[in-house]
Amino acid sequence: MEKLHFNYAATQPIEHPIHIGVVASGDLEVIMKPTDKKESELNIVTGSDGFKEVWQNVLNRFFDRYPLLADFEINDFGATPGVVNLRLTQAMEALKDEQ
Amino acid sequence: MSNSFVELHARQRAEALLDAGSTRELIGPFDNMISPHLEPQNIVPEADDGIVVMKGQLNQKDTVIIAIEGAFQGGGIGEVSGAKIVSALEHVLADNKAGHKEYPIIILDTGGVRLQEANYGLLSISEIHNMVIALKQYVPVIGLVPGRVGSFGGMSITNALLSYVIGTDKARIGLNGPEVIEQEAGVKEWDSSDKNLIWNTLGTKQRQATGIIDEVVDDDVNAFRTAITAAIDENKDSHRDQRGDFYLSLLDQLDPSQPLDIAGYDQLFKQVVAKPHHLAPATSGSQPGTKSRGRNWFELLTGIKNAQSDVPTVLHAQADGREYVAIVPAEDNRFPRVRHGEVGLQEGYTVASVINDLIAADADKPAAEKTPIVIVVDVPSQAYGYKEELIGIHMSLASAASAYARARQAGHKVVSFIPGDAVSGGFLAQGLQSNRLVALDDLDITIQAMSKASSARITQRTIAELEEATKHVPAMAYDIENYQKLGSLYNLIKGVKGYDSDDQAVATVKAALDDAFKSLEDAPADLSFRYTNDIAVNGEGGGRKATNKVRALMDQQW
Amino acid sequence: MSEERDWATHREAKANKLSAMSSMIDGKFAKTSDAKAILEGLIAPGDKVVLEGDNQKQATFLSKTLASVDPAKVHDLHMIMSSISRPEHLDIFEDGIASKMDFSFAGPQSTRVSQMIADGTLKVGDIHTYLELYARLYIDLIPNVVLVAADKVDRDGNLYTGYNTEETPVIVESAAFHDGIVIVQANEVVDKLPRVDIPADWVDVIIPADEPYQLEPLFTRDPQNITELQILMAMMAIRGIYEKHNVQSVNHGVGFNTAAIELLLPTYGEQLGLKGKIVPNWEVNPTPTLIPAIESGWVQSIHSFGGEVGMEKYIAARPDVFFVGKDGTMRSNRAFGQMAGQYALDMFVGSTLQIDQYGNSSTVTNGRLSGFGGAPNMGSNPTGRRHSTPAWQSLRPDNDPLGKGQKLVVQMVETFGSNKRPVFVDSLDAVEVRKEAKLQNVPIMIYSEDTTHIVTEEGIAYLYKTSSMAERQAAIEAIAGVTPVGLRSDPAVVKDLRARGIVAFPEDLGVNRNQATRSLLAAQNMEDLVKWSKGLYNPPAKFRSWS
Amino acid sequence: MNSLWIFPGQGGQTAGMLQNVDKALRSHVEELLGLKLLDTDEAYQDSVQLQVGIELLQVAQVNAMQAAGLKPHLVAGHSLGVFAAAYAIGSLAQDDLFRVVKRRAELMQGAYPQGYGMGVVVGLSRPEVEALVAQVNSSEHPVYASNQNAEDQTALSGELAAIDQVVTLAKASGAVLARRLKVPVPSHSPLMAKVGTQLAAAMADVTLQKPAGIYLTNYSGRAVRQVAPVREDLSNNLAHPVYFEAMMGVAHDYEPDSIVNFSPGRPFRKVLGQKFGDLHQVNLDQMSVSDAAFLLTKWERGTY
Repeated sequence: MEKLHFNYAATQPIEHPIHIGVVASGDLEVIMKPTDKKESELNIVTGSDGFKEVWQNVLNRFFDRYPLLADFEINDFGATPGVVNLRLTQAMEALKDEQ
Repeated sequence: MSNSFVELHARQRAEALLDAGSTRELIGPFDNMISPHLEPQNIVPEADDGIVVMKGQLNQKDTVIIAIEGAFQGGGIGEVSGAKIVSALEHVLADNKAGHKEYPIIILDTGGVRLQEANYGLLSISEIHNMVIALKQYVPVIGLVPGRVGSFGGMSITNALLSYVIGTDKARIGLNGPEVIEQEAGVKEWDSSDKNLIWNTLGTKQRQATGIIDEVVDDDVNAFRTAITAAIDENKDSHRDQRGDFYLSLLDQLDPSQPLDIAGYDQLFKQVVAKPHHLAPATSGSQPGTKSRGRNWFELLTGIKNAQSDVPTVLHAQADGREYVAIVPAEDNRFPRVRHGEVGLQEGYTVASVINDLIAADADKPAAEKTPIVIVVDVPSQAYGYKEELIGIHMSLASAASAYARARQAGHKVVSFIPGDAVSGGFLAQGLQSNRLVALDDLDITIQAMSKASSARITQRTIAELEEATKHVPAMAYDIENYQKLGSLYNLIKGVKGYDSDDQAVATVKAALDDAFKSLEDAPADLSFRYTNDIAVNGEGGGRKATNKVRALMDQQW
Repeated sequence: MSEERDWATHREAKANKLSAMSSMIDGKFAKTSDAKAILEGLIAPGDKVVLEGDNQKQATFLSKTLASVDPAKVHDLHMIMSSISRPEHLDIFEDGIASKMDFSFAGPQSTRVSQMIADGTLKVGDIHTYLELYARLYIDLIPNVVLVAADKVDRDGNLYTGYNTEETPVIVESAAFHDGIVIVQANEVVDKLPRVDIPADWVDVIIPADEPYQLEPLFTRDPQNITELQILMAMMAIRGIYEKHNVQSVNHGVGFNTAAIELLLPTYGEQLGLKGKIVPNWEVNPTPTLIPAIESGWVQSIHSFGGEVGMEKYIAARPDVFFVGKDGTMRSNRAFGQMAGQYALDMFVGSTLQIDQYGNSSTVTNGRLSGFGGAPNMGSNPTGRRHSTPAWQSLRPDNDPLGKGQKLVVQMVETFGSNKRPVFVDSLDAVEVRKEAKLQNVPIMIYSEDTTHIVTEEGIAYLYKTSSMAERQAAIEAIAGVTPVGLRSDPAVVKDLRARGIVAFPEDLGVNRNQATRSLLAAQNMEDLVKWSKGLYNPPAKFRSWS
Repeated sequence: MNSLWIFPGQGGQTAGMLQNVDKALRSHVEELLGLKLLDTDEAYQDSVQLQVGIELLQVAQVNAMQAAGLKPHLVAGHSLGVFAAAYAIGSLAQDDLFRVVKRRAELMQGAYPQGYGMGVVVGLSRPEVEALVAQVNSSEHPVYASNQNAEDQTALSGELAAIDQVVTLAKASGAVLARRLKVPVPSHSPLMAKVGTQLAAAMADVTLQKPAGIYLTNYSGRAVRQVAPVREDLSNNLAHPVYFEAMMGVAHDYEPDSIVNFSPGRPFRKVLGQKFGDLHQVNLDQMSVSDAAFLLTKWERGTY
């Protein structure tokens, strides 16, 4: 297990909290909560050690495309980058649908 | 097919069952109520700790759904998840007592105790059992076992206690997983790689045919809604925890030395005629019985030398106005899997018959005059065997747990005295339904949810690694001193060991029991002592702090 | 003119060989126990030998017998096999019985093939596409002996290959009409065949096999194992390709991605109102995951390369859809299937293990020379084709008066494979493998120029719309996730590509990611497929649903 | 039965592991070698005690399996395990095995006094590790990429300081894990060439039989059926990487229907899962030969 922390400059504040996913094998849960901060802050607990760079790459790409401003909590049980991206974008879409 | 219920996760399952727009989740993922025990053991937690509690309406009836997430840690029950279930059920009970009809539905998708929080899990599950039994007096408590995990371990006992259970053919129900039986009893007893055998034995089709589950429906959301509605409307209750006479009669006809296959069992099941079973109190014999700490203390406390009984593994007798019950080893016992003191098919049902007889005898007495019960706990485990699972050993354990809980709820004071081992399902049946636990401070006592060998295999560690990992973690420790740090014990008796028999030791224990019973005067008849005492609330070594946090938040959000 | 040339040397040689073995052959029939002696007598050193190792059906008895012959008598054979599937297919090289191999597919033996080529134990003629291999049986790889498998034979020697006919006809014909020797292993000798698939006249020797030929359920995918990512990709493909291009005829490669598409047609496809509008005609093996689409009326016709274990009864009960003989069993034909794939289909959808930065793809990875199945034929654009369909026409360039349409060739991949290694790479492992194995060509499965679309969990790259290699690379980078290739992607360029419809993300296609759940599948497990088939589908034991 | 038998090398030994070994066999070996086997943690610090002990355990298990009527189609040893593998497939005789193993252990003891050993890198491909090794390796500070135990798991062998340098580089290059191993000898690298030569000489008069099945070689990751490559593997494997990942890849092509993992320990759980999925396996470290035979026989009958 490893804990990771990231910050991203982001421009689109969210208004409601959102939760997606389950901490099942190869899956993860993503929680986004509204924030007053200027940057998105991510706290990640991952079951797979040694993938900090991969996380950074996945998040770079996500925030390039969807600069959501929120507090992120992520609990990951060995998801592939594709699944991580799926859950992040599902959360993004669910927020959009609520609006 | 396309409206699958099984494919859904816990939260979606709750939402799918409840009427659209009626739902409200309690202690949800934004409440930050995660398990404090997982991260220190390098396990990734989940924000809802794998339990979804959701209020809402099902066909316009007020309903509370408690859904276990089978995909998170195998649906294992730990401290937070257990406390969420227990506190929700308590509120449902309170609401119903107050005249507000509210229907609890538990979605079981669980392997039982979460091994990383084993000691908390076992306590929580006994508390769930207590609540289910209490609630059934007011409303049917409906269980769903959709699969994939099914319902195993201590939660299979919950399964047996529920009023009415609905499943799909993607679920299995059993006390011990085949892997554990293979580990404990050898591959010839049960080959855990044999999926055909596993599904044919534990799958819901077989379970329905032999009364372990009530209804099997298609994997479809609407099929579940329809079946639940019918169960509620018709107030269905299969009284699965009170079939002792049937099963004891069945066991009378079984030759445990011969192999039993599914067809053979089905045939036996069909031809059994239930006859009443009552166990006479133990009497003094000429030959000593198989030595054990449980027998030692049963004999010391009742004054019966070489106690013997018609069921060699179950001793009970009254002394000093108290009822003493012990499960003991018997080296030549008819059932080979309980020769070392394990709780097997016969033991659970027999203990239940003893307690049920006592409840009936004292039914008309006021609570203060009902016979107090001392459970002498020395159970190395439940019985591990193929026949045990085929017949449904979890039902037997449920009968015992139910009997003790109903006795306590009826006003009998129940104290468990622990001079020996207190492990797993054996402990759930014989000990954990008491409202006081009193133990000897003896490091030879093993107290846990699973044997070391099985735990090592399931968590893919060596026994040495397991011991190292659990030594300093009360949530997982195997010794009584660490167990005390959880706050679950009323008293840890110093200076007396399991095989002591001197007068001073006996006097010390008797005094401790007297003290425990005295403390029960005017005390609640529930299990709340375990999480309200000082160690539980304030203890540095763990206690039940998270339990209390969950309870407070549930009170607030309910 | 001097002496009259003998124009029938092949025929005479064949007759001599057969008559030398006449004591062991009664009519066309030989005894099982004489099989080794028959092969030693009829196969000469250096012969070109076709051993029937199809995709699914294996002439197991004959291949084991061949591996047992005396290398002093039979050696240096030039083997021609569409599929190297069994250990003994390679043992014959270690023992010197054979030395050279022309083949198409070596999936189940790919590690050993790779090693044996590197060690020089096995010399490769070519790694072919199926059609090239079959075609060359008639040009410059005309076999001396063919070893094939039949289901049943009658007393006259007619063959019933039935459901699993596959490539038996194309192999037998190449030998039968050029004085090669046709040796058949038969599961069963019967008085009356259900039907004749190969006439007795083409057959020389029949040997009853000691056990039925091996048959693998290669095209069965348990819906239980389909993931949400695969469902999302399938949703994108249906919206962004099937619907957009009005695709009428299709071949699906084998895999979970295409299984997901098949299982979404009756649910998601129905929601989109596409039923009756797309994909009525299929060239595909009778894959069980198509059952729900067939049952709900999506499919008009299916022609198949081969059979699939467990589908026999279902197919027999659906003759409107499948190609079924009067006897009630399906007839498959791999050669015709490949031909249809080249010239008749609108679209091929497949998957791969690696795609390079330019869009070339290969299933050959380090240490594993797997060759190819049907993909290179199905997944290439026959430029001579001129029959047009709306889908074919929709790929026609706007700016070229002589321009013509193109077959849709779609690759569906997750950006990372099951081994957690990136699928998108700068350079294919196949390039290295070519050097190690000293191959003429880099073993590419589908060339970039033929690939019209790539679908990943991130989106679709419409490669056919790109106007330069740089743009093609940028389009690939945009959907290549966090692979080395994807990391080069420039957000500004992605924006432009999306605006121009060269790259589409789910939201650009109207695909809702939150709808991508397993509940959307028409069947979640094998049991569901059996229910859909009304009990006619009988899954092999290893696919029994355990939940 | 088409079974793959796998024999691990050092690493999983535990004190007391010889308790259930056939007593007659044990005393025969002790007499043959003039060596008292102690079977304690302290004794297993000694190469000879350790290597002979492990091979005795494996041979005893092979004998018991064969007595139960079971035999392998494929055998794979890892490092020291090659000897029991060659024995199980009928190539190497029992007494020869113990004599050679003792000699091997003695030669290894004298080979490198201090400052040499092994490491491991997880999460990089072999070519990536080899590129890092090339940056560090020199004649004064030798280090080599050695055993390939899984696709993304490469061992290092050489001078400890050089191994540490590669470990540092590997971490910087995105390795999931890179560290030194508790192995006091730079096994499976050219640094052991001399031991290989000496052992080959010691083996010159040992007769080997043609394997009765498929033998998977450490040094080349090949499936072989002849004596010469078996001899090469037994005498020289210390000087070559163990290409275990390739061995399992080739084994897979033979479509085994079961795997038997011999003791001690169970080091290959992960790679076997990757290569063989849920293929039936038995683990003699966790179950008796009688239980294993029960399962293998049941699987062969197909009654499951």
